[in-house]
Amino acid sequence: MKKIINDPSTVVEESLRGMAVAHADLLRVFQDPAVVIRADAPVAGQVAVVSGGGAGHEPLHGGFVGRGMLSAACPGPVFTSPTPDAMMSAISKVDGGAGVLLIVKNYTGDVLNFETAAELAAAEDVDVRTIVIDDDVAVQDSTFTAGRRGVGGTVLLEKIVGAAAERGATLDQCERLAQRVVDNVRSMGIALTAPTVPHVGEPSFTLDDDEMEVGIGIHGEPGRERAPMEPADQLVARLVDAVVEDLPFTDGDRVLLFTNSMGGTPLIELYLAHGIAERLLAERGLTVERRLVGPYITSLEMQGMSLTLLRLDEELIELWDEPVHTAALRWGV
Amino acid sequence: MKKIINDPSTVVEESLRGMAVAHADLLRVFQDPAVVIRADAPVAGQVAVVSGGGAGHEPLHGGFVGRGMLSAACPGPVFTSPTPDAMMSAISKVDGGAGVLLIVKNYTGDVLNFETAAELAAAEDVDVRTIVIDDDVAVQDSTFTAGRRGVGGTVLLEKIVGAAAERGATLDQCERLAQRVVDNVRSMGIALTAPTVPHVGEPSFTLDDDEMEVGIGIHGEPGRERAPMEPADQLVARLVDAVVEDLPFTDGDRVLLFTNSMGGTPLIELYLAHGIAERLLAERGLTVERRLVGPYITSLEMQGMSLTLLRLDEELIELWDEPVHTAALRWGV
Amino acid sequence: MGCETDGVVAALRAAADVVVAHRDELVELDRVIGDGDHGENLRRGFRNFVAAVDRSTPETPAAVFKLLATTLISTVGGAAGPLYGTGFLRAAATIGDAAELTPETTVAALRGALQGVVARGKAEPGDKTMVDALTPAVAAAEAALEAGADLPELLTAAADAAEQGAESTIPLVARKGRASYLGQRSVGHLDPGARSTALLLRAFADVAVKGS
Amino acid sequence: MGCETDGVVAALRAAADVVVAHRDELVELDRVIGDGDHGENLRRGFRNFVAAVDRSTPETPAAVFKLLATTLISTVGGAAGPLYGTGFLRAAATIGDAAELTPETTVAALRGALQGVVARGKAEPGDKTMVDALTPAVAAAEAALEAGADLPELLTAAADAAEQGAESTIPLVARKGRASYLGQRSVGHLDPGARSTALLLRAFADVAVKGS
Ligand SMILES: Nc1ncnc2c1ncn2[C@@H]1O[C@H](COP(=O)(O)OP(=O)(O)O)[C@@H](O)[C@H]1O
Ligand SMILES: Nc1ncnc2c1ncn2[C@@H]1O[C@H](COP(=O)(O)OP(=O)(O)O)[C@@H](O)[C@H]1O
Ligand SMILES: [Mg+2]
Ligand SMILES: [Mg+2]
Ligand SMILES: [Mg+2]
Ligand SMILES: [Mg+2]
Repeated sequence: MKKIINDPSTVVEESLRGMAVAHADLLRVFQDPAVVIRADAPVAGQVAVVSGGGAGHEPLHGGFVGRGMLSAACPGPVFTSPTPDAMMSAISKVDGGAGVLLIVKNYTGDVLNFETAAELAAAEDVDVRTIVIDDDVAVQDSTFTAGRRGVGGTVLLEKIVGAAAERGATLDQCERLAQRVVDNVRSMGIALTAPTVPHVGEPSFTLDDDEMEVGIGIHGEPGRERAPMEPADQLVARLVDAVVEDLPFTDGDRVLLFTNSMGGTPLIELYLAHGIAERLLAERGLTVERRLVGPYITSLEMQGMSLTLLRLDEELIELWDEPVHTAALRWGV
Repeated sequence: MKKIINDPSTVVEESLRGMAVAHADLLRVFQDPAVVIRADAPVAGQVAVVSGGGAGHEPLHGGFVGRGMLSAACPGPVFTSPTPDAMMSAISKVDGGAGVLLIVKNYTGDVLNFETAAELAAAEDVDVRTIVIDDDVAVQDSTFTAGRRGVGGTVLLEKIVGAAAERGATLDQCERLAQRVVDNVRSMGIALTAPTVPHVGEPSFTLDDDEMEVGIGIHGEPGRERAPMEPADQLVARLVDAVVEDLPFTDGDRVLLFTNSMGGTPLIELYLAHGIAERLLAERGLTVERRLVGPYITSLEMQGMSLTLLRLDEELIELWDEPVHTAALRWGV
Repeated sequence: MGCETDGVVAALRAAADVVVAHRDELVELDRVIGDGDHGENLRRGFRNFVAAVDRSTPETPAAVFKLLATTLISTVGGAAGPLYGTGFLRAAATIGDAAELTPETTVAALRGALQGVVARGKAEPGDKTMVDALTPAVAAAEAALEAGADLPELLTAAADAAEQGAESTIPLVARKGRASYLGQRSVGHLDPGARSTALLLRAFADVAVKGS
Repeated sequence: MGCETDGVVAALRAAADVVVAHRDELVELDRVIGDGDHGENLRRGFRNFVAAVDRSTPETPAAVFKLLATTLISTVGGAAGPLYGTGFLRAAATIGDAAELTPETTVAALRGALQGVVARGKAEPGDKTMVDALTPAVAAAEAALEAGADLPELLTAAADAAEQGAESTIPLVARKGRASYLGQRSVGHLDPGARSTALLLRAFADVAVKGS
């Protein structure tokens, strides 16, 4: 394993230290438990939006902490859900009296730990709501299983709900809005290489030079299937088809297209893939109203990409366009 | 070679197509010759800042085209300088009558092609000036050699000169300012892996799992030396020492620290390295006034990083803080 | 003769040693069908527990399990943290303030642990989780109690059953936890959580046997 | 007997075939001490030239070289584009509107090409560049002319010298171009530009020999 680190056991702590000095204007970082909060938290009278999960998906979530997006993020160890006390500490630091919305990616660990945190917070009379995002179409959904993973849709969810909270929406409104985003967003990803988790020291899986993993998550889990590597046109079509047909998105829908790099895939390839996706969506009669292209929810240095589609309406477009001021996402005043 | 592409010979063209749809609000893309210009170009009475070079360093340069930074960028084939006619076409599209400043990274190919373009433009009575950036301390400088490479400093140069041009500085002022930036910026990089150029199909060099290349450029050239992989503390200290002692930066200097990923190194490692660099600079009595952390000048999917230091003064800080509105760099209104 | 507070602490310290010793094995199992952190997570939790018992001195067996539970919940994270945490919390609850663990209270504690894990994780036998190790362990312990076994015999029966239960997860398709994302590809691999459950029960049994 | 416009076109078409055939070799040489694009760049340029001569019909040998020069300048990029472009441009200038290339005009053209490359690139012999192939080639051509050689003999002498010159770059430390960034590590490798120069001259010579 070759990484720019000192010791696998201190990676997250040291990385957060660097993030703190790099973005002192935007956020404050606490260690043990690790919590990242927006510099001006708590914002009195404003709903606090809190998320978290294992580290290794940077810029998610810490890079989205700031005005118009997340109030706080709790990074766990690499690929490991943080613990309830970290979440509690985040909640108590950003609670502005208007309630707290927890954005939880649907993984057993994240769900169980946030569940406990929510119970603890409720016991302290904080009005807490939890929204679970599960947008990964690669996983068959079923009430008998852990269900679908939360992936790319999380970024869009955090941006849109954060904008609503910034605008003064109530906790009920934020919760309903969040559910609407969850109901209208779908994603799927592929991997060309596997990430190496620092404390594991070897790749999470191995792929030949002519193979790819299809339907991967963001934790180095192998995908649903292994397929021969294919040209970008086919590869992107595979993702577009799976995502579009799942919701389904239909002729005339207005959508936000999010073309995401899993970390190791460079922009030159990502823009190429994005162009193909735009063409394919146009052919299906979908109107791409907004787009996001870049490495926003990653799996360490894994090479690969994911496509996320969100069905838009006027309100969602407005909220997407609202100013956001974070380390990784920034526009508007 | 595993990449999300269709055909090595159409990578740049297809990637630019995706970039065009992704950022139609910011820029316009022309093909054959490939040119990226800001959406509102030409801006009458404003100095046009034009750069370019081989593709494969994204977001450099196209991602920096927009208000407050570049007026135009000419991407050549991957790692190959574009040709004079592409540069001419860029110049004629963005020339607003106040002259054109060409920002050229110091590589023989880039220098010779921009030289020819400048001659052609001058022949058409365009007031053209050329600034060559050569900030890579890994290369010994000498008038008998090709000299030093232009690397990370290019990003800072483009931002600062672009801000001045946006503010209405004259061509003379922009040229002098650019020279001041070049005189005060230094960089050095290391690589943990080699990039694979699409039309080559195999890695530019091979490294064992315990080796790194020290003093690399951004074209997959091997570095000055190969060294055993080392912990982040040593690795970053190696870069800090080389950069600081070259200018030299001295106790009391105010600096901008730019911690750059070569493409494949994820943010979690980059922030970790950035934190170490900040600590080491503080120990040397330097004050880090501004910082930039992320993959801004890359070498395809190469894993590695570079550090760039720019000595600041009030004017440079002011220009750095000026609004910038591009695909890759965005702040202010 | 039962097991008093010191014995429980000794058993959990031994369990901690086992977890540390098997860290890499659990990481490797989880790397294949999960995300490779199970061994790392449990080691972190049990090390914190050992540090905690070194500082405080719990009065009762229940207090020891409660300390373990809260430590796991607050330092392990992932799925295993809340699951094991809830399990040990329920175990503690069943024991109440009894001064020692008898075969009866031990069976009750094991049953409580299983109920806690199921209540939190909603997994059923056959879902390829730690439940597949814990369920047969509880049944075996109950049978041993029927048969009049003493604590070492009872825990040994539970550990044996847990090991078989863990092995039984190999052919299963995971329906819960991270491995469920693999669908059919999860077949043929031992579930890391089932393995860690078997390791813990074996550690308890060994201490009991040595102690007797 | 000299070489008229058709002969020059034939020679450059042959050179284009050689460049295409050696594309991978040149890429590989450049991958090791450069950035792996030299073969790709030259192939792009010469293919564009072939397309250009197919469309237009240059009247004179100079016009053919001028077309090649402008095509290379506008489609090759990198260092080799402007360097070869300038070289062929100067060669054209020395030829003027002569209807055919004689041994004399050929030597003048080669000398002009060398001067053009040096004027643009500022490289000296020993810097490990194409100049190390072109310089001895010019000298050999001049000597052959002295000795009363005809065009095929003259070009063959130039090609032989260029090949030796290219080989001579192997032990050199690069002082110009991308390879110079490697310092000592550039030693032991053939310079791609010197190699392509030798390939081009050999192609010209072969056509002349066949033609005679
Ligand atoms: N719903 C569940 N019920 C019971 N056990 C579960 C459940 N989900 C996961 N597990 C257990 O947790 C183990 C994984 O733990 P760990 O790797 O620490 O957490 P994570 O999956 O969050 O990385 C699995 O091997 C499985 O035995
Ligand atoms: N200053 C120079 N003078 C003469 N030839 C040069 C000079 N710099 C580079 N070259 C030649 O150009 C060749 C590299 O060409 P190419 O790979 O196409 O361009 P680039 O180096 O821009 O990728 C080198 O092998 C060398 O022979
Ligand atoms: Mg985990
Ligand atoms: Mg090149
Ligand atoms: Mg795990
Ligand atoms: Mg080259």
